[in-house]
Amino acid sequence: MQFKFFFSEAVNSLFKNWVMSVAAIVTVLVSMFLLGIVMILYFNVEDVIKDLRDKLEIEVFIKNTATQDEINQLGEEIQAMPEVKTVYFVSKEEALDRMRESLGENTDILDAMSGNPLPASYEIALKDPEDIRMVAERFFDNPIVDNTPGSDPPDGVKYGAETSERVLRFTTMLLIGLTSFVALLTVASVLLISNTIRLSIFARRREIEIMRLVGATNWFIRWPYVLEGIFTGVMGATVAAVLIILSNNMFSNYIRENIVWLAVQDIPILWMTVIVIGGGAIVGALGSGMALRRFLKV
Amino acid sequence: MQFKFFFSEAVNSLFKNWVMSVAAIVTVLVSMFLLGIVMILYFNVEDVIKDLRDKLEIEVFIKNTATQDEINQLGEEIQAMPEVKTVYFVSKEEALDRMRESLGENTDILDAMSGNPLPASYEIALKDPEDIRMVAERFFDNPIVDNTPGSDPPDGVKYGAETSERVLRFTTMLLIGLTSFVALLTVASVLLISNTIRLSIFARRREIEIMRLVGATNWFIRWPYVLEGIFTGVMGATVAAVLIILSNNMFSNYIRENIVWLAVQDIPILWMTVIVIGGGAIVGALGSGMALRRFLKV
Amino acid sequence: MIKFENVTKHYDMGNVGLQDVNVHIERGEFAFLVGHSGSGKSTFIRLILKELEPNEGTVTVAGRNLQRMRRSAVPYHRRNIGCVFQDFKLLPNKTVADNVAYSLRVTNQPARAIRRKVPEILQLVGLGEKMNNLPDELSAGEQQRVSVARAFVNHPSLLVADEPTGNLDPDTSVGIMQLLYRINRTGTTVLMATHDREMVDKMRKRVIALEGGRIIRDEDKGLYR
Amino acid sequence: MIKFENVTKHYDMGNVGLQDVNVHIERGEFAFLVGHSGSGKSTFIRLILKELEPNEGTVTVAGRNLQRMRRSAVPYHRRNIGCVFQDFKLLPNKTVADNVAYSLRVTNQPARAIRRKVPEILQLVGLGEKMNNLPDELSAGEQQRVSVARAFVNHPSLLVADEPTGNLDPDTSVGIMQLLYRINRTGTTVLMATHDREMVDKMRKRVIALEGGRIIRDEDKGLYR
Ligand SMILES: Nc1ncnc2c1ncn2[C@@H]1O[C@H](COP(=O)(O)OP(=O)(O)OP(=O)(O)O)[C@@H](O)[C@H]1O
Ligand SMILES: Nc1ncnc2c1ncn2[C@@H]1O[C@H](COP(=O)(O)OP(=O)(O)OP(=O)(O)O)[C@@H](O)[C@H]1O
Ligand SMILES: [Mg+2]
Ligand SMILES: [Mg+2]
Repeated sequence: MQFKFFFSEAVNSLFKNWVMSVAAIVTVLVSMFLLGIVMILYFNVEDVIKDLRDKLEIEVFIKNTATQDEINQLGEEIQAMPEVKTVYFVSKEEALDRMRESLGENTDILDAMSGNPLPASYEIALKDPEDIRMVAERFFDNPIVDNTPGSDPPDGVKYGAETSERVLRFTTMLLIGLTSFVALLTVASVLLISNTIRLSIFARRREIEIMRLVGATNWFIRWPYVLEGIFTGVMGATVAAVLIILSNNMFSNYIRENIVWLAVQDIPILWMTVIVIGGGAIVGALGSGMALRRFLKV
Repeated sequence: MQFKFFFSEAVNSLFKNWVMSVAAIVTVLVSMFLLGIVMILYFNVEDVIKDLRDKLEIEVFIKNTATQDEINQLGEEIQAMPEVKTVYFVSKEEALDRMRESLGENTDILDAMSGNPLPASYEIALKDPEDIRMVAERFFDNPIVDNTPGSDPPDGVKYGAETSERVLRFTTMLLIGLTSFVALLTVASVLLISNTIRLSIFARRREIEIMRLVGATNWFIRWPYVLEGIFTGVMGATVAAVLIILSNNMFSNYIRENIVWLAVQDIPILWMTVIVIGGGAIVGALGSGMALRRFLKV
Repeated sequence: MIKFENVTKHYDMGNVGLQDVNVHIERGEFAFLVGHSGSGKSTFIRLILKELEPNEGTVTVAGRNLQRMRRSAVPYHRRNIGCVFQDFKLLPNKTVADNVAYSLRVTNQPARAIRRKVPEILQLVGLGEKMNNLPDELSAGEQQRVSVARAFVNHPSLLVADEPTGNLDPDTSVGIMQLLYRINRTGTTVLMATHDREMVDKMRKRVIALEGGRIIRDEDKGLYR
Repeated sequence: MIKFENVTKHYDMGNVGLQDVNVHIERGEFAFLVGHSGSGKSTFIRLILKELEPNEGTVTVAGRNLQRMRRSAVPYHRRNIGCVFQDFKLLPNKTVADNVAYSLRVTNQPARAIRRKVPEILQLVGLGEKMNNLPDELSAGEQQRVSVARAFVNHPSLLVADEPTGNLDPDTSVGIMQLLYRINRTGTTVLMATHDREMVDKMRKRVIALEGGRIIRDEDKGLYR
């Protein structure tokens, strides 16, 4: 192993074939940058989606006829369910307060009401929102739960049947879609980068042929090219990482200033950088290695 | 002009340098495919956003003390405003019906109400949702409009102040974001494609030098390469277009089956195809042309 | 036909190509360019083709000052010169026939004429059988003969040949020399850089000898020495 | 040292490279390979290097049957052969010195030895001044001499040279021939394909003549004819 020689060969080659080096670096840069941007998007959307899903909850309305014991017992049963994350009891009074609040100044309606017709309820948040239908169904036949018979799903157990299905499906699809896009982009990046590296090695096939003819072993030929591929990958990826970080900062600042309510996920920047640069190095090395196979006839 | 010769030169070159041709075609294919997918996304999101924005409307609640004449006059005034697209009058009865409907089976509240406390209102849709605040403000001082003084924005004129601002900002940002991404991807595609073509011409610089030395004019040299670039672009783009159409169909079928309520925009497929293929041809031609400049020293 | 006036060509790295060269080759002449390896013969020829620019002095070919020639006129200038390159300079992706045809195509000759002339000239250099081979599939001497054929096919008024027989055996060399001689007899000016002592001594034509980029000898009916 | 047994090499397109060749070159011999352009000399040499595989027959070099040699052993085989290529085969992105050094580097020689040997051998072929030029910046003859230097530098036990003086003037050629002769005297087997009649006739060594891929003559102390 003549590491110093291979190293200087790789560096020289980068400079001597600068047209091809620049082309390859630009390709790495562009594809990695795209990938990074989409990954940031992915992180953010994933976060928003999690938020959204966490907000899906079951409301169990309790008949006015239920006794305090029955209510407490139901609460304990709910608490004991393994799928349940949190339970919150809304008394009749709290329900009325909430309604008043939501009506704002238009309290004419409430003033016109006699007494408090609103039922008490349990608000249940689940560990996994996908279980929402299953858990909700457990209350359909409960005697103290205010189920309006015949309607399906029973109105007494509110779990936003339609809405939650929509939200679940939509977010699932969004996640699948985004994940596929990230996967697609990853494949595309690898394809584009190894493509460019292949071209740049193809352009030097005579050189490789000569090296073979003067008695260089395959690994002796390969090392400098693989190192060159790694350098190319690292250089492109480093610039890409810098650009990604800059755009992420710009982007999240913009959102923080303009859309205060939208949570901006703090991306694990260090990890991203490591992954992007490491990925660049690996793709560069593999790209060179694969491209060489053809000319080394291994 | 020896078109036949140039044509056969270009075709031969495509086959003889098939490694480089495949590389270039793959690059066109991949970048154009990505671009197409993102453009489809763009179309769909743009559509959803339009829908969402169109749903933003102003509700003008009318005091119970207003006379029918005053109400009619207000209606005409609204109709006359240039920003207004449609106006819809909601009578007190319709308001009650709507409330009853939205409450579902929980009509206890309504039963508890005496008479009809709900006000009549005008629902106004605007041509450009961005004008919503401006238009809404015109009603703040109107004597027959039920403005609760002191509250800001007045409750009588409902235009979802906070919500509409949010929706407007969010959608605007989404549009800007997506548009920038499409622009970014377009630039990236052009960069990647011309990069690959530049490399493949760089690999043949000796060939070009020889042509110059035996007395070929610059255009005589250039034509076959430019044609080759066009063919490369068209081939890559055609495959990309086919893949885009296929994925679009799959994608929209999936959505139609799974998420019935989400409108799937029918993409103007023909136009997309024309644009993608035309774009491929242009980028191919320009890529070759630019790459040659260096070696033709023009 | 060819006039060098005080021509100096220095390469980067301080390599001397030509140094203060003055020479005049008349229309219809046959001249040999001789000299040691690295003495500047190829540099001389590349200046005629305007492949290089001199640092000083002017090169005039067929009455036209190359240093004042517009860039767009260069291809037309080169079409009037048939050139055999020392490293052949064949287009690697074209068959032998297409390589030769290319220099007819650039002058927009009709396809009929091309189909007639190309096999004719290839026969002449003994490559009738290899018309459809690629340059890579030829021996070095065969490639050299393709380069020779390409230089002839256009019937240029000036023929410059850089070592056109370096990779040829004596018999084949004589054949090529006879061809050059015949072409010269039809009025074409011929300038040939060569190391072939036998040939030069036999032909007794004008000999221009270079050494270190300078002309050290210029004799009519000279010998290689 | 070199043994061809019933070797036939046909290229695609029906071109005949070699046809039923039987020849044996002993260790320490000096042999010329002559023949017309396209007669199969380079094919012969490329078979020795295992750059090509014969269609039939076997090539044995230094006692090893090349057709049975494992792929991974080929580089080691080639290191024992110094080869001057007809088209030089220099690495275009390396300076003259680095080109020569490369064939030392592949054998893992220490940097000190490389720094000593390379200038020495380049001086020997008259390129002491051009060490740091790229091949593109050299005249054809100079490139050829770099190829010669690279073949020598390793002190191989077999030296094959494909027309090593094709681009050299007679004086320089003589210098190179003397070098080859000296090397042969130290025990190295030398096989040289050439068109240089003068040289062959002066040296009076073994001459193997090819024609159309067949050996038509094989004489000790022969002439070019
Ligand atoms: N591109 C270049 N850059 C730098 N130096 C060069 C270049 N081309 C040639 N030279 C140098 O210029 C000198 C003359 O070269 P030229 O090719 O004209 O020689 P030549 O007479 O043709 O030699 P040969 O007989 O070997 O072909 C040589 O010393 C060579 O090293
Ligand atoms: N790669 C190839 N494909 C097809 N035919 C080839 C190939 N290489 C050589 N040939 C043919 O094989 C024959 C012998 O070629 P070779 O190169 O051995 O000749 P040579 O004796 O070296 O000639 P020269 O003196 O011109 O170098 C020639 O007719 C040539 O056309
Ligand atoms: Mg020369
Ligand atoms: Mg040969």
